[in-house]
Amino acid sequence: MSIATLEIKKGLNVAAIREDFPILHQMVNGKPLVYLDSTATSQKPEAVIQVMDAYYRKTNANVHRGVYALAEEATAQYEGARKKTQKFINAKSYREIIFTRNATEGLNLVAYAWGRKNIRAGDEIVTTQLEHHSNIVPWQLLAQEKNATLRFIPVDDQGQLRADQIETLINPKTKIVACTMMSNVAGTITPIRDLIARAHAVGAITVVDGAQAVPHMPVDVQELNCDFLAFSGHKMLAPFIGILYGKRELLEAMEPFLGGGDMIREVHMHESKWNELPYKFEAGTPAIAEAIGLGAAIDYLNELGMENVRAHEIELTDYALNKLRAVDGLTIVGPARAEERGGVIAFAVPNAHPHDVATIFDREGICVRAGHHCAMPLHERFNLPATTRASFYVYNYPDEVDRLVETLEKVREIFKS
Amino acid sequence: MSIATLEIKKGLNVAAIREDFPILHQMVNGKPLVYLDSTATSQKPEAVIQVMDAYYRKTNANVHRGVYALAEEATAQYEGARKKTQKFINAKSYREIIFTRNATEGLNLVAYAWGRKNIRAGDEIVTTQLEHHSNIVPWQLLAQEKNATLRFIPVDDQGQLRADQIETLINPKTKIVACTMMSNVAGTITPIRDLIARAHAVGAITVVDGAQAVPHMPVDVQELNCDFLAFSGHKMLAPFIGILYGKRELLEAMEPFLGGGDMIREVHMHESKWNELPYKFEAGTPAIAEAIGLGAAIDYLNELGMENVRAHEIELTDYALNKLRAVDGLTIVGPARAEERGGVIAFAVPNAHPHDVATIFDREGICVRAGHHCAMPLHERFNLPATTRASFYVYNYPDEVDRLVETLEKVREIFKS
Amino acid sequence: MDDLYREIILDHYQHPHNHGELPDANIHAHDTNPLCGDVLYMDIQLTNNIVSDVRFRGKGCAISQASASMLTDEIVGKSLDDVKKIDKQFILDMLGIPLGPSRIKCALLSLKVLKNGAYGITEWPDDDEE
Amino acid sequence: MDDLYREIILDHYQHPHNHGELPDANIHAHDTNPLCGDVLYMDIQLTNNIVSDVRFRGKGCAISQASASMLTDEIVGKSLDDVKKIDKQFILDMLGIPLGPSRIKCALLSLKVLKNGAYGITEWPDDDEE
Ligand SMILES: Cc1ncc(COP(=O)(O)O)c(C=O)c1O
Ligand SMILES: Cc1ncc(COP(=O)(O)O)c(C=O)c1O
Repeated sequence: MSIATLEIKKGLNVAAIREDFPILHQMVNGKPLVYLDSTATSQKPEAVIQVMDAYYRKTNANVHRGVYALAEEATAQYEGARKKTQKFINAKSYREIIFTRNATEGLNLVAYAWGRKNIRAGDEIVTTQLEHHSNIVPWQLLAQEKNATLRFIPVDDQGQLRADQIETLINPKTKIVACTMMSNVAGTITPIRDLIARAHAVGAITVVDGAQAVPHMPVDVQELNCDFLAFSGHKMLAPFIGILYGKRELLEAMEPFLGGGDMIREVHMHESKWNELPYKFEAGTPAIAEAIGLGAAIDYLNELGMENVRAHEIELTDYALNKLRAVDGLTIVGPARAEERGGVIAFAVPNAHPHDVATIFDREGICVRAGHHCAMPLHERFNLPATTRASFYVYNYPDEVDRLVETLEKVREIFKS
Repeated sequence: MSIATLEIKKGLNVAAIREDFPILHQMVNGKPLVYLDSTATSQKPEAVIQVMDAYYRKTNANVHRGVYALAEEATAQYEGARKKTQKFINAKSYREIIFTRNATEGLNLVAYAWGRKNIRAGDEIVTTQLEHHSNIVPWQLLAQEKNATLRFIPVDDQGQLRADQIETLINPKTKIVACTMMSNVAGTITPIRDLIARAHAVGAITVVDGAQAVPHMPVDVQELNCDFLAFSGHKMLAPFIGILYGKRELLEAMEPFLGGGDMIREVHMHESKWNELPYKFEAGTPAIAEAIGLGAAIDYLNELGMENVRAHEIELTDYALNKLRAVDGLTIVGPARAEERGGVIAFAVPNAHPHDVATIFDREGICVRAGHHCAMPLHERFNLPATTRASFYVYNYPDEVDRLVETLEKVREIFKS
Repeated sequence: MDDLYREIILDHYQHPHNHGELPDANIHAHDTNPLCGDVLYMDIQLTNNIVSDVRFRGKGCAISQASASMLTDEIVGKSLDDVKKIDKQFILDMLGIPLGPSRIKCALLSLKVLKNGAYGITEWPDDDEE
Repeated sequence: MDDLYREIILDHYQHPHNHGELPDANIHAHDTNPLCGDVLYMDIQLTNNIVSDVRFRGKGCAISQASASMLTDEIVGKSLDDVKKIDKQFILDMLGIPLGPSRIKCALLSLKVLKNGAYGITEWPDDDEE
């Protein structure tokens, strides 16, 4: 059943969607696969797999520099994907969409190309205790190099940013505010608009980590008014590619990050001139097939409707939170209400290490992740060395939550928790 | 016919190889496709296309951090590809193989993570007039930032490096020697061993651009004794991924380049500890499917035998050079003998602009590239604003050279050259 | 002969009109095509806001050079306001040949340079929706 | 019950042997498992080159903790040379359960720490071919 034949009114027709994801229909350790790790990486629908396959079979050529038919077609598809991405997040111009390797590279690009030029000793950079390491380490490296100070907005017991700290922490010394829109552990949807407003009021730029938000809810960069937004294709039904949105004025004023082919207009032995945006920031041969796959993934998500994706995840998360709260002794990280969080639930089982928990889940064919999920400071905040994490996407449904909860009972039995 | 069924003795069974490349069997502008642009990017065999397709349909999961079956399998395949790459270039350890976005990123990684730390005002960096922009611009940016001097080894009329200049240019002030093993325009195979020996004699490190050499001839990093070697998967039958080899001692001593997930061991709010090699330099989710595709491409090339690949290209280049030399008035860039060059021939047609030449080729279904091929300084050296370039790989054969030459005659007729 | 290179295009390419320079002209503009490194310079003499003379020079392909030759023919005698109104379609109609996306860029290089000159800017604001 | 978590493993996990510290021991070693952030400390008292006492502590999963508990039992009374001979296969046999690649790392954390201590290094040289 193809997605196009469905009439989706509210929420999603998950049964039909599942038909589009070949990987889901397999047995693992003798049990039907239950994939609850989309926060780490999502699965890909037929439409995405096929568009890449077709690219390699019919179109493959290097972009931008060829005048022959294959190269023209590859370029048209590659640039078409950029326009789709632009529209998906409502950027003003396709020139504001830079393809990177992943969200991490996007954040580092800002830290290098904007940060290295604009940060001086004594300046402050603000991030939060909620962040993924990708939105901490680039700023640590920058702060260290420039003798700047890195500050963290703390998190309350519910996994929400402490609103009362924002005004003090984001102050006239602040030059960069880097914050996630949605935590990949606590699920927290942050008050990103307040942070952006405050940052702009003190003259700081804002770098939003959209790695979890963009795949799971409508995101409009013009409405947000953020300066940069980084996210990853592989978490939104697409292949391994990253996207960095940046406001055009800022990107224009920045020096390049990586040097090489395609990002230049002229190279002479002792000086070079940079290419126009976005190419100035895309050095070397880009991930062409992957960009085209991203375009197909965006088409797919648009067909579902991001409002519906969000509604579906709220529903499923609400169902899961209620079931999990009934499990004795479980610690659940993050906000209480599904509306305040994404479709990700990290939890700790008494006496059982997350690694062991995940292994027992694996025996049941259930994919959950165990560890610090690249968010050690957040785990330190909650005094948890690690957690087990289940996360949902468009292809998950309540029966899978039931299997999660049943298996949790088995874990508790083994570990007498 | 599958490649495995062939008995290849010397040279290649091109007819059989062509069966493995689906893209080649199509008509373009009513003519059978002739793909002569592998220097820009190569085509992919079934084995590579299928392994990626299978990955998305059966295995896709994020690597390194999952204990469930899919993640274990994805990690095994991803790390398996690293080992294949290690063996392919005969690196001592898999820890010396870093997956990057492309060759360009690999070169920039060295310029940032080694260069920014070790280069001081007055130091000299040596590159050559032959280079692709990717091996010029990163050093320009570095030299500019550190007030170092960038020097170029000049090229003689044959497109070979001026051996008499090496000793003066690489001197005790030199800290980095960055040179290609094979030019993507002149085809020149450089005296890279001499350069490396001289560089080490004066205490400089060597950064070899292997983007053209690694796909087309046997390369052994231990025999070369280079410190770094960067190359690109997409030019060697593989998808969009890059590879940076670095000597372990150097990589160990370097600070990280990009910060984020996977490259850390511990992140705390105010300090972090880096992961071991090669992960220290692989921040964020890597290109998993692409690495696996690279592994399949290496298997394919190994099956052909890199010696045979090289022999085939010498033969075809020799055939083409002879035919092209017979075309009146044509300027052919680069060394005269096929043994001294890779399978790439850039030429200029009197009175006809390369862009127009390539368009006329396109009308005949022939893919050639026109422009400066990201090597403006080399074109300036030869006083050519641009050239038309034809390049060969394992799937090309003499009939295609004949079609190239016939079409050249047509070009000359139109432009009265 | 290939219809892309019909006689008139080749003729303008091999014998360009208005080729050369006007060092004392009121307007000097230039731009490059990053795809191939082609460069085009245009000197425009305005007299009472009318293009009284124009010259171009540079390096480029038959399409870009013929387009410049034909375009400079077109603008002599036109007012600056009329010059500003010249658009992409005008150029494509003027050339009258089928062009793929990358060759369209060649065809439009002369228009970019003309606009740069007419508006007194160094880069022609692109249409994000193109 | 899942056979991975057979009684003896759970027993060592829930009631570890040789747990604690020996602040005055001759050897102090530790290492972490970057996959999960687990950390293990081991204090080893050598008397005449024989392990006379050992304690471990840290945070980790059942596999890594049981492995440390069982391994410390094994080494008491062994000479340093014999300790150096302990290998991966010894640990896997000792645990006697099937393990996937990532859980093998958990099982081997205690061995890594022991080797670090025995060889007086901070990181156990890995086998590039593993
Ligand atoms: C010699 C040489 N170096 C570097 C590169 C850059 O490779 P990539 O675009 O894959 O980064 C190329 C590709 O054109 C090349 O030919
Ligand atoms: C919130 C958040 N930020 C950043 C990242 C990094 O994404 P990538 O690994 O694709 O660079 C992740 C992925 O785990 C994430 O969840």
